[in-house]
Amino acid sequence: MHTRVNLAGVELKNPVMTASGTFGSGAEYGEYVDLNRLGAVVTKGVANVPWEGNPTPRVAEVTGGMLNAIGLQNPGIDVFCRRDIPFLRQFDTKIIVNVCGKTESDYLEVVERLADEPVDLLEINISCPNVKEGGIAFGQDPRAVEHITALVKKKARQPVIMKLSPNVTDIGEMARAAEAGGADILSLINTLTGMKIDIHRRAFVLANKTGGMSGPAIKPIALRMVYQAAQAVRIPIIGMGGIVTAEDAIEFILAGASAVSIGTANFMYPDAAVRVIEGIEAYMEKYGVEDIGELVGAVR
Amino acid sequence: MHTRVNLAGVELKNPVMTASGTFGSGAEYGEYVDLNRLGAVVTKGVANVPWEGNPTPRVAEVTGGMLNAIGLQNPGIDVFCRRDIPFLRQFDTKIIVNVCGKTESDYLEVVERLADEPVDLLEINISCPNVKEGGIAFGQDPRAVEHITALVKKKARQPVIMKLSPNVTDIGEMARAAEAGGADILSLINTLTGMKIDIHRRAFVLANKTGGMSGPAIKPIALRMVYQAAQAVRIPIIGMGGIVTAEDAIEFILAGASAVSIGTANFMYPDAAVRVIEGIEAYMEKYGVEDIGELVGAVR
Amino acid sequence: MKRQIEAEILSQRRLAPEIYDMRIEGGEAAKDARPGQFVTLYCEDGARILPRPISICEREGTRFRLVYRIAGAGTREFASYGAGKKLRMMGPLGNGFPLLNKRAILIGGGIGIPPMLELMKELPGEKTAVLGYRDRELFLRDEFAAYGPVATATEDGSAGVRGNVLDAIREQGVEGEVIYACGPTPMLRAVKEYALEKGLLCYLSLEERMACGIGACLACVCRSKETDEHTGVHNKRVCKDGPVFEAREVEL
Amino acid sequence: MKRQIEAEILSQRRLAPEIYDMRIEGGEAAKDARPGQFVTLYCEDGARILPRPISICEREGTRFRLVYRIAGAGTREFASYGAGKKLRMMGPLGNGFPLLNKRAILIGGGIGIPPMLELMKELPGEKTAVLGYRDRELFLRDEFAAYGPVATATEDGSAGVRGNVLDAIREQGVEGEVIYACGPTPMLRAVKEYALEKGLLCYLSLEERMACGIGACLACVCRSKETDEHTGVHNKRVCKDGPVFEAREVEL
Repeated sequence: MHTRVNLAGVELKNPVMTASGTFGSGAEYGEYVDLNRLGAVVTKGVANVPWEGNPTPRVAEVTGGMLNAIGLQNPGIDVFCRRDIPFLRQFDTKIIVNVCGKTESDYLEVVERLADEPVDLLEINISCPNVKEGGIAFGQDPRAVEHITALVKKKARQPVIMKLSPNVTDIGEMARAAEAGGADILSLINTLTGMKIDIHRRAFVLANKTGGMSGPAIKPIALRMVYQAAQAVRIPIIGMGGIVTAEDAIEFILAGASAVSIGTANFMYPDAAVRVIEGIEAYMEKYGVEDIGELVGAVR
Repeated sequence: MHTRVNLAGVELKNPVMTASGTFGSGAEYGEYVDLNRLGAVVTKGVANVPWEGNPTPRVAEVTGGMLNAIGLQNPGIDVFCRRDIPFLRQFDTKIIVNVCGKTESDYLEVVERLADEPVDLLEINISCPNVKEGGIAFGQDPRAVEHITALVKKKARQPVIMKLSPNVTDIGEMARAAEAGGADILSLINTLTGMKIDIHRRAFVLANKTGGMSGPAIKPIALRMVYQAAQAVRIPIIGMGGIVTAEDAIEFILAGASAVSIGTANFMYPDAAVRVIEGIEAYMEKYGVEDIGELVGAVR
Repeated sequence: MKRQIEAEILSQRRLAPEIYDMRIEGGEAAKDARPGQFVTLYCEDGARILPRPISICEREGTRFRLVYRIAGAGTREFASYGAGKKLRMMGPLGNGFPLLNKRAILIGGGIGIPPMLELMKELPGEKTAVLGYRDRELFLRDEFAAYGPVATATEDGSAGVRGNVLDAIREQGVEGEVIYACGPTPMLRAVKEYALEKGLLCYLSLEERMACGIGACLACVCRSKETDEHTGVHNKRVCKDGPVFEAREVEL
Repeated sequence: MKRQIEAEILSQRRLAPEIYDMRIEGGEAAKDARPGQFVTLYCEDGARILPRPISICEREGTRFRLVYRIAGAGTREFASYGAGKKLRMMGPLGNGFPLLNKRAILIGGGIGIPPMLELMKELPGEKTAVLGYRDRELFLRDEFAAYGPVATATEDGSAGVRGNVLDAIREQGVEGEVIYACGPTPMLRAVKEYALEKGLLCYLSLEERMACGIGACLACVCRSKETDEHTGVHNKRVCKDGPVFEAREVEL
């Protein structure tokens, strides 16, 4: 029995990784969970220069989930390369760097800067709903998706994951656009844009007015989109959106995801990713699944 | 202090109605709640002829919500006019008929059939995700939305509510399209398309594979869309999506809804709508709000 | 006007692995309960919004006895509560079994056994219970025996006849004029076939995923032979028109 | 390796309207707790997914005393539990107050009062507590008095000085070399201003909406005067770099 998965030539020991933005660069959660157990760590988005992010409050709880509008605060690629990559290199796990930008050249600058760094995969975040420029603007139009994908692919030395926004009419169309642009892998879903109002103060709860919704509440929507994307393209998919348990993760795998990311669940259980890995192994044992690949897309 | 609202010339005693499909035509819930208390009853969708709907299972629970794929089962407009309208006429509440169809002419046939019936408003369902033809196909393209709206408006004797789908990239664009087509009122959101998989049977939980997600889990998304739609158009909006309590309802009103619908919450508390009405009154009293109109769109 | 009540749990105990026996105060409405009806219980956990339909096993005065299986997180939540806890509840709901003065065979399979107990008590005529279990965890069997003969089948042969309820009927020569049955759909399908073959009147209690529980949402329909008067199509509502149907009315 | 534990509630009682006093077993990790740190408690209700940060009021051995206000459904859930109930918990988290051997003024406002109690116990030097309440519900005040003088302010004037904590300090001539404060942001802002004006060293415990509670998600940042070493921008993480900051470090 084995849980190895191959994503565009990169072999992960298991299909479980952390969703960008929920796990920093691993240093904080590394105190609570053995990073060597993870298939990969996906870092918080990093830009060419430091970003201050949005004013607070940046988070709010909602039924079965949360809203966030961090605004991609990050220390910039220099600090990231100096501090976070060496930190992650200490562990036997793959390194996936989430790349964000406000303009095309922002993205490309980070991608080029990472060319000679020992990172395994790049995840291009064209779907953050919480920044005014860039982010989601690149992710809601199929032509823009194909265009930015092609630009990134021209510069990237590592295989490229395009992270898709769920705030679209037709996720299959977006998936096909990324594939047409040359994406090696897709990841979805990013957060769904949501809002919360404080009726007593008569004001938005988040300083940014809207925020990205994540957590168990969005799982059915994420699962549907992963299924639709898997029907639309041939490249592998990293599924995410509300995964807390191994059962959740297996749903995504059966729907067509080759790997899964654990996001908001880290805030609920700091060892959520390891629990998911162990649960997947138990499921495979129970049902005599030799190779986790047998499960990918098995429900259609 | 008063809670009266005027929707396209129709005055409701309060802004609280029932969401289509969750309340039948009122007969069953009428055993649990005084229909005279409601601002309006919105009926389950009715087509020109009886529809059998989808195979079962038709519903599944998800975190903080549910999926349904009823498939607009309905007895057809003849039975509806003979049985349901006379039933509802017994009560001091407004009657809003939800109209569904597979083709343009299906919709128009129902609209024309209702022309001389004592119903107050028509709600045109162009956003049901659970039927193969019609439904959402009309609701995800702005040109189609404007076109069907204009066709319906030409035939309708009652003011027309266009019910919008949340499964779109830009809800503001859809709202403007309906307004351009002549809609008198908008209602949103219909359900978000979701999925659930049984990992032990390795099969979709719903016979229809996907279903429409509703309930508290979707409230933040619904609220954001109501806000965006309210910013985009001048016509009144009926807000819905996960409203359970008066606090929820007031959030929607503050975001720009002139009225609200109680849907899945009816399954949680059969008297949910009346609880919401009473809670809104208590809120208005507490904060000295004389006219509920003062609250509409007060947060922006 | 009917209403959702805050019902107090009077006692709860485990009857068998995953099978729980709850007594709950049903209020005035409980007095009208008929065998074969059900109640809906609501979770306290805000992540679980839909009511859980649970068949009525017995009713004494205003009190219900509910015997149910842990089938998921919701019923697991119910099983965690002891006396004094209050849960939102609606019911009795549904139509229930008709009480005919005929020689009756009462067939229960698995968690379809509990609702047959109240029926066993209330049926006026001669009656035999046929109970199908998975194994030797023969919950409630002795209680049926107080009201008439009981034939038992177990899947693993650890008690009674090895096999299903029809095997028990045939092997033990159980006879009657009317069948009442509740259990998994494959069992109901076989029972219906048996009844048609023998020319017996037959009432089946169906199960289907529900949302509202009162007939409004049209989630829990079954295929009906004739166009249904309410729905205008070949669908009947399990929660409202059922859960009990004359076998020939419905397609399984 | 640190971990989230299943912490058993040892006792719980209501101290004042909406103010609860919970003792909870913190395990080995609790032994390292410092005044001003906090724990995160997790709801059992699946609709509420985020941890609730709660300041440590006292710590004895491996046991925490948590005094908290019901601020929403999550803390209401906690308040409903009695002894024996287990809740998921992490902590102690955050940095805590530095224990300086200087004449200290400990300022607590409202639900910012509880964390000052452990500090009052542990500070080695001369110390005065200044506690600001809404009204005559003077929870914990008598317990502070065991460790030093206490000045009291109430908004409605029903006890001590009418007004806020600074009114009490001025009116009662409270003096010191260092200020430690926890309370609502307007209070902290005023305290910071007062400290700068008087040239006093000043440590403030900040509050901000959190998600992870351990410094990973960057939800609970505050504006820092200097570029923060970790974040690379003018933001510090309240949960990890704080909640206690030297007043001049942060913009309020």
